[in-house]
Order: sequence, then structure tokens, then C-alpha cells
Amino acid sequence: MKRVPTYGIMAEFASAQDLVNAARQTHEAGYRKIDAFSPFPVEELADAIGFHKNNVPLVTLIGAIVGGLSGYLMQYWMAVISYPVNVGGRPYHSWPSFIVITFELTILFGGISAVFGMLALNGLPMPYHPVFNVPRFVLASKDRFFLIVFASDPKYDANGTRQFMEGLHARSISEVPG
Amino acid sequence: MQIFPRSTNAISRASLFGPVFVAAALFWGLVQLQRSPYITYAGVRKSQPVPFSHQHHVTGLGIDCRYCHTSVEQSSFAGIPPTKTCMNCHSQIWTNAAMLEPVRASYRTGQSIQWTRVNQLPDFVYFSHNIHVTKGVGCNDCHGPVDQMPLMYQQASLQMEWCLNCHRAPQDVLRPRDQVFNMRYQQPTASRPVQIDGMSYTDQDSLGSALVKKYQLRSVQDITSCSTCHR
Amino acid sequence: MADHRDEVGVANEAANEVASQRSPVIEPGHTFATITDKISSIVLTRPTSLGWVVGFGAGFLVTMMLLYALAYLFVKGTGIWGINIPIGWAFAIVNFVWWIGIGHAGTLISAILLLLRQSWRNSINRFAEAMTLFAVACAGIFPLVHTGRPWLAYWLFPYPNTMNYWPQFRSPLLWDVFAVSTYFTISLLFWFIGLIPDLATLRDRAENKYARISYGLLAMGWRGSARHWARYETAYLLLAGLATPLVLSVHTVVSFDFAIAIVPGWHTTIFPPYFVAGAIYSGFAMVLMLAIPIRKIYGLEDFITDRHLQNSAKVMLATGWIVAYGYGIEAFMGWYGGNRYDQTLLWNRLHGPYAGLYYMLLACNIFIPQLLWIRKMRTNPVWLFLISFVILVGMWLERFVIIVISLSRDFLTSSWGMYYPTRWDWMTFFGTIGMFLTAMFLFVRILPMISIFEMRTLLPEAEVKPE
Amino acid sequence: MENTKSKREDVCPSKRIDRAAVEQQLKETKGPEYWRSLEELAGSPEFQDMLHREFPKGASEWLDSVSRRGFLQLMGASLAMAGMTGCTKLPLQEIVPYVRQPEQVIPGVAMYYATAFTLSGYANPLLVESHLGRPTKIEGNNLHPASLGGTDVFAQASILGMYDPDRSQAITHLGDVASWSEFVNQIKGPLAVQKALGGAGIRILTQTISSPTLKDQMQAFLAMYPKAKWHVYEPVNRDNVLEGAKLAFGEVLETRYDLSNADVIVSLDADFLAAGFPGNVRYIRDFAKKRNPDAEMSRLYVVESNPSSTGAKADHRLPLRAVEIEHFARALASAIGVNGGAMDSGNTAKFIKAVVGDLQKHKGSSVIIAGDHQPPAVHALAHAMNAALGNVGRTVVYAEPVDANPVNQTESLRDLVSDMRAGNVDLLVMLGGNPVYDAPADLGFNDCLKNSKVALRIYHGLYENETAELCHWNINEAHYLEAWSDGRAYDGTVSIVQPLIAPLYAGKSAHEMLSALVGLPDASGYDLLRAYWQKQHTGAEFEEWWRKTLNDGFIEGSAYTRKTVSLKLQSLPAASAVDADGLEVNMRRDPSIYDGQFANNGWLQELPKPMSKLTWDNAVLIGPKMADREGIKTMDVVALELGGRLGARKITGPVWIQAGHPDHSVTVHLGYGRRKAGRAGTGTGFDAYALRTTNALWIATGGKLTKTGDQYQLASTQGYQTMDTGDGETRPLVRETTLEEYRKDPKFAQVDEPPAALTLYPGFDYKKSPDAWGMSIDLNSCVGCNNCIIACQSENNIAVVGKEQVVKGRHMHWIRVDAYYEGDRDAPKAYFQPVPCMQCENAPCELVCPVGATVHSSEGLNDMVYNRCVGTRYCSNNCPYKVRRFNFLLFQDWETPQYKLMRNPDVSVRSRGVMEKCSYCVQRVTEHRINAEIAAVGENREFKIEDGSLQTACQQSCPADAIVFGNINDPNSRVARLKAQDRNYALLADLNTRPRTTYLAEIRNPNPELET
Repeated sequence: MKRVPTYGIMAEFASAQDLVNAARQTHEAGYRKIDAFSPFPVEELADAIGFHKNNVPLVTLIGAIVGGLSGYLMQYWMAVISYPVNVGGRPYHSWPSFIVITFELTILFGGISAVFGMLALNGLPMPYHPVFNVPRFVLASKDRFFLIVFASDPKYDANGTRQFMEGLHARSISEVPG
Repeated sequence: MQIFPRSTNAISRASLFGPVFVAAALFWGLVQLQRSPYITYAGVRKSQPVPFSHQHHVTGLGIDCRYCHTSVEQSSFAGIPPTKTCMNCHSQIWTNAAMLEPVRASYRTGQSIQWTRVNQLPDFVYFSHNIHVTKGVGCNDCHGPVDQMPLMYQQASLQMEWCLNCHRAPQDVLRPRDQVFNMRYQQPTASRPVQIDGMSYTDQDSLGSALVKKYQLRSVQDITSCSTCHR
Repeated sequence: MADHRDEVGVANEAANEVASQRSPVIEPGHTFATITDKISSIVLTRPTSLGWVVGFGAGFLVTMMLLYALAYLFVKGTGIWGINIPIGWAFAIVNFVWWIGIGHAGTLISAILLLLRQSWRNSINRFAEAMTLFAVACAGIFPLVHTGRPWLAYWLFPYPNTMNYWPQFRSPLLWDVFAVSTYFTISLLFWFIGLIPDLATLRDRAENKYARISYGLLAMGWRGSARHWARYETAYLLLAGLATPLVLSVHTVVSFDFAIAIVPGWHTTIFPPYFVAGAIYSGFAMVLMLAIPIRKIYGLEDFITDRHLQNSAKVMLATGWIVAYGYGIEAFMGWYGGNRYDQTLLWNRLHGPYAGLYYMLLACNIFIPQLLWIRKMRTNPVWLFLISFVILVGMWLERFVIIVISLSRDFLTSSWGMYYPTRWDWMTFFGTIGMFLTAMFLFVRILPMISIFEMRTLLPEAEVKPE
Repeated sequence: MENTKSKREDVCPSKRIDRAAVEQQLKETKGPEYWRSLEELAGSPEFQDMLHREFPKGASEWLDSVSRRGFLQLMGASLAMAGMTGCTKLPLQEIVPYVRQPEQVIPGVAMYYATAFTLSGYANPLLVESHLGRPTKIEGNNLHPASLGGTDVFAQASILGMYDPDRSQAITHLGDVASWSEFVNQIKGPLAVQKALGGAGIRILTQTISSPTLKDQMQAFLAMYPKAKWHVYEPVNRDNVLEGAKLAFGEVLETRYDLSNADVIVSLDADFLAAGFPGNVRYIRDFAKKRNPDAEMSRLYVVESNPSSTGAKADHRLPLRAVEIEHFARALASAIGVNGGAMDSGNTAKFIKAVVGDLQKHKGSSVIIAGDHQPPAVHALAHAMNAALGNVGRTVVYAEPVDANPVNQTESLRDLVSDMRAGNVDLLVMLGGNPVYDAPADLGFNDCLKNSKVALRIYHGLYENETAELCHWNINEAHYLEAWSDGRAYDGTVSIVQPLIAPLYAGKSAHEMLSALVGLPDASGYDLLRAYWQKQHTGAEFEEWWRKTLNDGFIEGSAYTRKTVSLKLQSLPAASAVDADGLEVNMRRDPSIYDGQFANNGWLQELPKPMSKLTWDNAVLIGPKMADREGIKTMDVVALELGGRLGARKITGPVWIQAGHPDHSVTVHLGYGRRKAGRAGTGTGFDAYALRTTNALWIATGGKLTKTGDQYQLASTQGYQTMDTGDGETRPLVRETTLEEYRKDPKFAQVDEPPAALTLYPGFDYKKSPDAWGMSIDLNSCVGCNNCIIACQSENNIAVVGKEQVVKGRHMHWIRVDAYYEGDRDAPKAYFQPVPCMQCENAPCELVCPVGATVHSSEGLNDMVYNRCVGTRYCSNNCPYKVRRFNFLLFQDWETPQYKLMRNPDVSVRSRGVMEKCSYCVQRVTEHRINAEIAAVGENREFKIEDGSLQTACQQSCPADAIVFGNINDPNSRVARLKAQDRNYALLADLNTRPRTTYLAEIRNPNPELET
């Protein structure tokens, strides 16, 4: 049997509060390549593990602008440039009538880029992930809270880190095979 | 517990974003098919009861279009020659060529020859040969180099976008009326100017706009109105 | 979950409030585990209950009837319906508007109430959104099949074509195409990303291998990472922000179908607001008609409490009054505006051949719902169910009154006419209801009908002390 | 019409094209392609045996049942997909040229031939459009004094009659198909026998005949068989007129009127503006001319029983029961100073006083017209009064009778029947007609023929109808568009009936029949005709004269000259006493299907009747008073009984409450309840002939009306016949005032016209285009004759939808004639308003079409692009005039080959799911524009479409000249000048749709004495 490299060390906690505290300490202890898992969003957590850069709004904004522009320009081109036709005596460029579709396309593109942007930034879909190798991790989607320090962290060393984490009053500690 | 093998990640991503590209490709394919000869028949040589060669009759014998297509100047329909027209000559020459038997048979029995239609428009499109000929649109502008077609085929796609090309910019194709039936007509250049009304034109732009006036072409808005072709 | 602290506040209040009059959004005594087990077990238990099979079967049969009616429609043409000149639109469009209206509650609850931080929405938004999707799907059928040549409906989309000819962007019908398809897409995305964490839960709890795999694939490998949650929350919030103007726009655009036209009874500026209000009105009625039996059958009283019923009832009462105001203004303007056509229209509604329906409409949408002032009515599921039904009928009648009565008598008396529905009209209408129920049954069986992770946040344990 | 005239051909157009080609076509080409490709081959005149194969006897029923021909509609749908969409693949087409192309024939260019349509002996001169030998459209002959370009509905619709697939398509003997030669041989024997007897056993029964040639042949026949007898019978006969003339002058005379100088017209139950009244087309033209309020305007008094379109145009209409009208006439006569055996005029005294006053003021420029169904005495009185007023020779003209055999037709038929009963008849030849169905009930012609001793019965007619059933031989007649003949118009002018196409089913004309009887079976109609006229027109230049005659369509100067007559009026027969409460029953010819001979004509069946707008049925018309008294509602089924010598005769039918119908009187229309008419006509309505007896052909008294308690669905095309909206409002749809008021306030009609600058939008500049099309409809001229509806239907390939669909409100007429009533339901004012597409400049329909299938052309036409339409019906909802029509089902008949031949190749045939509407005949606009452009470029001059040269279908054959179409950019065009008039107003102008079609308001000229 071949020895699999370690992906990181994972600690399990009983409550969101414990996790947040632990995460904070770990971060303060200088660990940077860490992550925390909770069955529901815990706002403090991101901050605790030092995650601040969130690009989803930007992506969405770009999508919305693109949608709106393409919506109006498409209508303008088709009704005024490509094939101008006299419809009920209205001007070719009946801008008030063009607003609705412009609006709808803004929303559509914005929404789509929000969702797919979020997925992409999160690197989803990712059905396989090392953390799933930890048997108790199934509880992460129920009522348990987990903290992981990745082996790739410069400060990481198998024993030292394990000891450090034991100091966090974790309910259990397990090594995550990569 | 781990449900999926590592490989699933790549696959799942592909399956999430892949369909977008597949759909796009499919759409592009349809757009191409729409314009393909399979749909339009453009360039397709349809089988005919008699392998009539326009090349031979026009280039070889120098017969004018109007000798057979008699009503092209008076009617929307250019006219398909009656068997009689063929027999005018073929009662003298090639009198027993096998390939002409259907013609002779038709003449004998009074049964029409049934040609396969080459240039066909949908029924809701009303095209008039006479007006186009009158306004200086040449035969080969639409029908292509008929004088070089051993077997007749449809040159253009005859789709609406193709019609609109000229209807939106007629000056690009117009030629003097006396040149309409000239299959070898070429647009004017500095070396080959075209004369009308004593004026000499060395490029299509000037000639075209002159003819638009001379032949009183209606405005683009007029000739791109729906009822120009659809009724 | 816009702001966690606020959630906590709500949760506390909820917990402390058991004694007090106001019933909580979640009954006390629940933990993360119990919530998770309760909701996910509904989906994961085998075998399927007989009741479900029967209900689903019934819905399925009616759906088949719909397909039959539509097949016949394609063979013969729209002439199998009762429509004519002058009444070119009838059931098809009535049903379309009705369904679209119903489809408004879902997004409203999940988006607007989210922005308004109404935490009680957490337990009803999931199936409300599902309801929205199915309702919009039902609605979507009609604009397509009501055309004389449905096989050419793709001409409504601006695709590069060999005719070099484009859709006519001044037509409200074209706006519909964009509005409805956008609405459906956004609602679908909103619903789906809401599902992701719960799908992960199901993935991790499913016994059955295939269930595990399929939920797993749908969950896309969600693992509840803090980073993911952060981005997820932002996206969810942004989507809510986008969906809010969208949901308001959709019925506004639908109302343009009429408001832009010159037909007396259609050509009025009051339409957009009161169409939207009416939409929410009927939407909540449908939510209640689904929520009440569901919570009974699956014993979800702990999560869908009387508080939810009450709040929904209050929303209906409010929107009901907006609708009533709409009717009032319509009538007032008809009289006050001094336009001879509008005056005749008003008279025709009150005394014309369809007057009966107009009075029924007033009863269903204005008078009967006033029972909701009574607290007993708001808390009594049975009464609430019945009133919701009445409201749904009323809202259908409203569309019938607007569309058919207005068309039946417009400008030239010589071309006045009558409309009588044929059996094909009815089959298509009821058929879509069957389709809707079928979809609903499938949904409650294979997906969590209440958002598990959002319920978790309502618990006091979810609280995290700030620094 | 100049250029149409020049286009006329003066040769016989019956072309010979090989049948194989046509059959090939029919086999290989599907639906929509067919008639286009046919365009490029040749309208084959002769494919009767093929048609036989295509037509098993008793083909499918009419369009009524939705479930009809399911597979076909599937096919239609698929065709629609193949044929009507832009980007689907076209099926391969054959193209089949002539073998020898006839001269003059230019494929794609229409030709016009002059001919005439004969109804009850009176010829209506026509000009027929032909595409490659297929007649497609009927116009009036503008050179002919009796037409001046106008036609009536029967003439317009007769083209459908020719293509009717239910026509009898072969000679049959005892039901088996036989040949002409067989027939000729078989009758040799009997004729030989008769020859010996001098023809004592021969009887020939014809309808009213005015054909000089036929008369000549008939005389030749009677010379050959001196003892043979010629009987004449038509259900809609003019016996009363004939007897009236005898009474007044002691001789038989034709009475014609010259309304062009009639300032006061009094109609005694005469519906002289309606199709079927001899000369109505010309009368309408003259009448309309005199209704111009800006010139000397005439005044019309109508005293009538059943409300008619003539009554609707009256300045004063007095509803009286038909039986009371004789009394009225006598009173009127006495007041004028003619001995009418004065009766107490009772409540009509005031009316009479006013009328007489008016008449006295207009001696010589007034006219009194009596209705055909009024008793001879009334006619005699009318003659006497016209004489007394000095109208004779001015407004009333007497001449030779047009009828070639002017006998009392009722008596003539009575004689025939008694002869048949007595067994004096061995050989009975019936040339047309349908006596078994329409003979007076008391004659019992039916059973008399069934079990008569007549050894040999020969029927020659267009249909295998009820009469043909009971005959041994059934010779299929050639339609007038298929055969040579001639006939006289109401003024006696001889028209030449020129065929447009060789007989579809090798039918024989009456001329050929007769010549067969005199032993010349092979003589062609053309030779017979030519021979006859050669005899008449001796002289060298005959050829030239003949060509001219064929070209013009009539023989110049052949009108009967005026006769100076002297009144020999002896004492009138005493008038029958009127029982005040007795129920009178009026039996009238139907305004749509006449006497029943047009029962199988879908266009006419679906043509809304002028006053009630009923289609597909006749009804028992009663007045509102009576309805209220008896508690009867519209569509209640009643039993109508008449006592009589032969015991009670009874019919049951649905009631229609007709505003303006007098009390104690009911009107039923003849021609319905056909047993054997064809897929369209069989079984529609009820047979009113059952009530008819020889002594009361038109008016019977002592009727009895009882409710049966049943209901019957009637199909009316008009929702409401009033402009009142129920809430006390009245909409100013038809704008009308009196002459006085008009003179005071000429612009009275132009209220609520919005200012041009009202809109925020700049609006399009149509001046840039050389032409901007517009239409003006003069409500003062329009007499509601419906001719425009059929003309449009024929020109634009408009489908017939059937009763069930009409009930649902899905009729397809592009132009409709709305009829409105106003005021007292028992004596209402009535208005007509033709409504085509208004071609609004701010078209509401265009704005809402999602695919841009209806948009504006640069000339201001509201184009409807069928092939782009997806059928949302939004445009129709948003059309305030509701002039758009939708193909809810597959209404077009794709499979009947005859209809394919009939269709106008210049107009798309619309399939299921497509919106359609009036296009201002854009096909004509385009044709004229192209011709004008070619001419302009050819002759190097300014492009211009001559005003008046381009006419829409509705305008071209409008007898009243009420519709004018033209270029509103040209201030001198007729339409522009009309639109500049004060009377001009736009319908629903307050909506600011800026219609291109506008109306000239209606002006009445009431007698101040009668204004209360």
C-alpha cells in the first residue's frame, strides 16, 4: 500500500462559536492556508480565516452592463439600420419601446453572470475533494463545524500543527489524506 | 465519504459549461444549412427531359434570350418556349438526334414537355421580369453566366436577403437597357467606359446613379416595402 | 441572512415568544440535527406513500388530457376554441396572465422578503419558488399555442435569418417573450443555487447509492467552505436584488399587452401597478393552498407555523385592497374621464351579457377576502384554504373580465360579438392545472421543500458572538 | 377603364391545350403551387373526364363541421409550413409550356372579354378577366348603357357557379352516363312520330327568354312542329307587370324608367334598387347621381311592406302591409286626379297629401314605380298616374317587351300541367328551370310529372336538381361563360354572350339543344349565333361589324325604341277588402339566392342579406309590434299556415324580427329548403314555395302563425344593428342630416376630427412617394346592394366558411356593408356603411404585431404580409374597425381542382392560422404601377398612374359609383377632390388613427310638410 501524501489536518467543533474562535486563533497563529466548514453561512468565519476579496459583485456588474448595452444596440440596429420599416407611422428609433427589452436583458445577463461567476470563483463543480475522505465530514452538512490547515501552508508541520490544534478544544482531530 | 473519483471534477465542469458551446455550434450549423444549396438549389443541376444547353444555343449559335423567353419584356413571366419554337430549327437540323426525341414526340402527340423548374420562388413572392428588365437589370445579374451553362442551374440563392441586396442599393447593378440582354456585359472601368446619352461613365457608381435617375427608379423605401413583392 | 445579527435577533425573539400572542416562525425545541432529519427524511424515506402515488397519478392523467387537447389544436388550428372576431383572445391569454400572476409569489417571497429581512420567509420560500417555476412553465405554454401557426413562433426571436427581417420591437407581445423567458431563467437559477447546500446535505445523508450520486452531482461538490459561503451569500443577495425589479417588471410588461392597445378597458395607465398587486394576491393564495395541505400531510407545523399563515393572509389582505383600488379607479375614470367608449365599457360590465361574471369577480376578490380581518379566519387553515381558493377563482375572472368583456364590445357596434368557450378551451385550462400539480408532486418527493440550511440559521445556536 | 378596353380581345378565346399537361399538373403539384404553376402552363379548358375521376357523386359536405376532412387540414397545415415559410425547402416544381402557343396569349398577362349574364331573360352586360383561358373575375361592361361598369351580386357570383363542382357533369339517361350522339339517336324515333302528328305531343318548357337567336330557333322548331307548344315559367315572373300593362294599354309593353331626370320618385312596394329588378344596375347609377346634395337632389318616397334597401334610402318610408298598398295607390291616384275608385286613405292621408303636393310640383320630372309583386291594378294605376303627371317619355319610357315570349307564365304552366294530366304530352323538353321545386304548390307539378303519362321527359340544365331527377334524359347545360349566346338588356340592347372557356364538362347550350331537336345535332352554338346575326345584318362589312360587336359586347343601337302609347284604362277590378287583423304572408325572391337557382353558390349563401345581415338561411320576418304582441323572439321556430282550396299548406321556420316590418304581416323568402342543390345549397333554410299558389303568388292573406317552442340558430354577420350602445349613448358612426341642416352647417360631419399636430411623433411624409393611396366612400350614393362584397371575394380569393363558422363570428369578407337602424323600431331610419380596411396612417394593428407581418408601405398601404404572419390575432384585437379576418381553421379549399382554376393568380391563397384583410387590391396597384413605369421609361417621360385607370375591385363594379380610389398626393385626383368636400369625415376620427378611407356623410331630403 502506497503512502498517500497528507492534504491537511482537520479539527471538528460542536458549534459555530467554537469554530469561529478556533479559526481566529489559527489565523492569528500565523496559519494562512486554512479553511473552515459550516452547515450554514456564518458571516464571521470568512473574516476569521482572513478571506476578504470577493469578486462576485464585479462580475455581476459587468454582466449587467453587457446585457443592457447589447439589448439596446440590437434593437437599434435591427429597427433603424438593418431594415427600417414604417410601423404605424412611428419613428424607426422608437426608444421608449426599446426600454423594456433592454431592461430585461440587463437583468438576465446580470443574474446569469452572478450565478456562474460565483460557481466559477468557488471552483465548483468539484464533486471530488480530499476533505470528503474524512468520514466524519458528512456531518459538515448537518450540525458539525470543521477547521482545516492545509499541508501546503509554509508554517505546516505534521506534529506541531496537530498539537496546536489540539489546543483549540476540538472534539476530534483527523488527518486528511490528499 | 468520498462518492466520486477525482476525474469527475473535470467531467462535471465540462458538462456544466459544455452545453453552451454545443448549442452555439448547433445553431451555427442550422444557419449554414439554411443558406446551403441543399435548401436553395443554388448551383444544383436538376435533371431535365432534354439536356438543353444554354451555352450551345447562346454562345455557340448566338440566339438572343428573347427568341425563346418571349414575354420577358411584357409580362411578369419570362416565358418558357413552346415545343413549336424548338421545332422551328429542329425540324431542319438534328432532325433525328436521339436526345431530341422528347421534343419531336411532344410535337407529334401534342403532349407538353415537362421541364423541371430551375429558378423557383415561393408562391407568396411576386416577381416581375418586365419591370426589372425595363429598369436596366441584366439577365445575368440574377441568372448568372447562362451563356456558359451547358446544363441550366440556378445561380443565386433567391432568398429574401439576396433580393434585398439589390433593392437596397440598385445603383450597384444597373446597366443601360440596351445591355440588359448582353450576357458578357461588364461594369464600366476607366479602360472600358460606358456611353449613354452622349455621356461617358468610367465607374459603376456614377453610371448607377445616372441610370437611377434616367430610369426613374423608385426610392429604396419604396422598393423595400413589403407589398413590392408580397401580396 | 442579509445580516446575521439580525437573524439572531429574530431567532431569539422567536424563541422567547412562545408564550406571547405572536406565534414564532419555528416551534421551540429544535436543533440543527432535528431540522435536518425532519426535512430531509421526507425526501429520503422509502417507499413512496400511496397517497402520493394516487395524487401524482391523477395529476399525470390530467396532463395527458392537456397533451391530447394540444395535439388536436395543432391538427385543426385555433378554430377549435371559441375565439372569433372581435374576440381574438380569450381562454389562452386569460390562463396565461393568471398563471404568470401566480408565478409572482415565489420570487417575491424569496427575493423581496429577503431584502426586507423577513426571516419567516425561510420556511416557505423553497416551495414557493418551485411553485413559481411550474406556474411560469404552465403560463409559457399559452402564448405559443395560441398563435395560428405555432411552428413559426421562433420568428419572435431575433436570430440571423435569410429574410433579413426582424421582430417588431414595439409590440408588447415581443416584450412578453423577453420578460417571461428572463423571469423563468432567473427564477430557475435563484431556486437552484438556493438548493445547492441542501443537495449537499441530502448527498451526505442518502442511503441509496444512486440517490447519493445524483444528489452529489447536483450539489456540485458543495462542502460548506467559508470562502464559498461568502461568495454564495453575495451572489444570492445580488440575485435577490436583480429579481426584485424583475418580478415587478414581468407583470407590468404583461399588463402592457393590454395597456398599450387602444381597446376600451385595456387602454389604461392603472394596469401595471394593479396587475402586479393582483399577481402577488393570487400568488400568495396559491402558496397557502399548497402550504396548508403540505404542512398537514408531512407534519411540518413546526416549521410552517400559524405565523406564516397569518402573515400570508395579511399580505393577501393588503394586495387585495390595492386590487380593489384598481377596480375603483377603473370605474371612476370610466365615469369621470368622459370618454364615450370607457363609459360604455363600464355600463357594459355592469349590465352587459357578462355582467354576472363581473359581480362574481367583485365578490371573490373584494368582499369575501374581507373575512381575513378576523383573526380566527387568518389562523384557521380550513377557512384560509377556502378563501385562497375563492381568490384564485376571482383573479381568473378578473382576467376574463378584462380580456373578453372589453373585446366583446369595442368601437363599432356592428362588430360587437360574444364568446363561448368550447370543451377544448376547458381541457387546455384544466390540463395546465394537472401539469402544475404533477410537477409539484414530483418536487415534494425528490427535493427538500423547505430550505434546510436557512432554517438552521433561525436557531439560537446559530448565533456567534461578535468580537 | 380605357386601358382595360384596349386590352379586350375580339376573338373567341376558347383555347385548345393538351389535357395530359393539365392532368399531370393536378397530380404532381400540391395546394398553393398549383394555380401559380398553372399560370405558367395553360388553363386547360377540357379535362372533364379527369374531373369525373376526381368527383365521385355526392362529394364531401360543406365546410360546416370542424371535423371535416381531417387529413386534408393536416395536409393544409403541412402545406402551410412548406409553402408559407421563408426558410423551408421548396418542393420541386414542374414547368409545362405550350406545345403551340396561341397568339395574343402572354402568360402572366390578363385579358378581358365582353359577354353577358342573363337572369330571368334580362341580360347584364359584363367584361370578364381571363388568365390563360381561365375566367377569374367579372366586371361590368362600362360601354354598355345598362351597366356603365356596374354589376349586381348575381352576375358577380356567377363565376363561382361556373366552377361549381356540383354542376351536372355528363349527359345521363336514367341515371347512367350517356353520350350526346346516343341522345341524338334515341330521340330520333319519338321526334319522327311527332313529326307525323305535327308535334301535337311536344311541349317545350323554358324560362323567360330574351335571346333573339333562341327565339328564332324556337320559331323554326314550331314551324317544323306546328302543333307543338312552347310554355314559359319562372317562379320569379313578371305576370303582374304584364297584366298591369294590358290593363292600362291593352297591349304588352316593357316599362323602363329614366331616373336621371326624376326629381321625385314614389315607389309602391317596388325594390327597384335591388339586384333582380330589371335594370337595377343602371337605375342605381342614375339614382345615386341625383342624390348629390350640392346639386339638385331628388326626393324618394317609398311605400313598402318588407323593408328593402330601396326603403332604406328613402327620404320618407311608409311601412304598409302589401295588401294595403293597392288601397294607398288608389287613394294616391284619386288625389292626383286619376279615377282610382277612391278609397278612404285613412291614416295615410297626411302622407298622401304631401306626396301629391310634391308630385304636382314636379310634373314631368317625377316617377311612380310599382313593385312586381303588386297586383295588376297597382301597375295600371302607376301607368295612369305617370301619364297624368306627364312623366311618360321623360322619366317613364315604354317599349317592346324584352321577353321573347311574353305570356302569363302562371297560366302557361297551368296549361302545361293540365295537358300533362290529360295525357296530351308525349315529349316534354325542359330548357333550364326547376318547376318540380318552384312551381306553385296547387298545380302539383311535382307528382304530375312523377306519375304522368309523359313518355319521354328531357331536362337540360346546369344541375341535376329536383326536376332533373324526374326526367329520363338529363343533358348537362353549358354555363354562360362556356357557350355562345345572346340576350337583351332591360332596354332591349342585344348583348352577345361570349364564352371565356370551352365547356368544362362538354355541356350543351340551349341553342345546340334546340338545333338537335330540329335535326342538326352537330351545329355549334357559335355558328348558329353567327348565322342568325348574319341574316339580321345583311351587308358587306359584316365581318368588321361582328368583330366590333364582339369587342364591345353588344350590338350598337339595338335598344328598343320608345313607343308612344295611349292609356286605355278601363275601370279597375274592385280592390279586395282588407281584413285589418288578418295575417298577410309575403313571398319574395331572396336577395341573395334569388329564386333558388343560386342555392349552391357559396358566395351568395354567405352573402349577408342587405337588411337583416342573415346568411345561409331564410327566415320568417315579422315586425317588432307583432313580435311583442305574440311574445315571439328572434330564432323562435314558428309554424306558418295558409288556408286554401287544396287545404292548409304549412311551413315551419325561424323568426327574424325585422325593424320596420309592418304589423299583421310576415315575409318569407323563396329559394331555400332545396332537396337537391349541391353541397352548399341542399337543406339550407325552409322551402317557402310550399305556401305559394297560382292565385296568390306573392301576397297571401289569412295566414296563421303559431309558436312551435323550438329554437333555431340563425347566422347573422352583424353584431348589433343600432348605433346605440345601450347606456343611452349613440355613436356617430354613420353621420347624417337633412338637406336644410346641411346647407346651414356643411361641416356638420367633421366634429371630433383631431388636429394634425396632435401627435408627439413626427409622422411619416408620404409626399416623397409619387402616389399615396386613399379611398372615399359616399354614404349618400351607397344603396347597400352588397355587390362590393362579392366583387372583393372574387378578386381576392376569399374563402367561404359555412354557417357554423359565421355563427361563431368568423366570416371572411374583407369589405362588409354594415346596416344600422335608428329611431322607432316600427318605422326606423336605416343606413348602409361599407367598411373595408381603413388603411390608417397611424395603424394600431401594426404597432402590436410582434413579427412585423403588417406594416406600412411607402405609398401608405397597410400591407398584410401573410407569409410572415404567425397568427397572434393581436392586430385584430387592436383594430377599432374590426376589418381583419383570421383563418381560424383551414377555410380555403385546397383540393377542388375547379376552385384552383378559379382563383386570382395575383393574390396569395391564405392558409390556416393567417390573418388577412383588405389590401386596397394591392395586386392591381402593383400591376398598374409596373405598367406605368414601363411606359414612362419606354417613352422617356414622367412616371404617372392616370387617375381613374386604377380601380379597386369594389369600386370597379359598384353600380352606384359610391367608392372612389386614387392618389391623394395629387390634389386634382377625384378622390382628393371628394376628400376635400365638407361632407368628408373619418370613421372614429377621435382615435387619431388617420384612416386613408373616409366617408362622405349621408344627406336626406325630407319633405318639410312631413317633418314633425
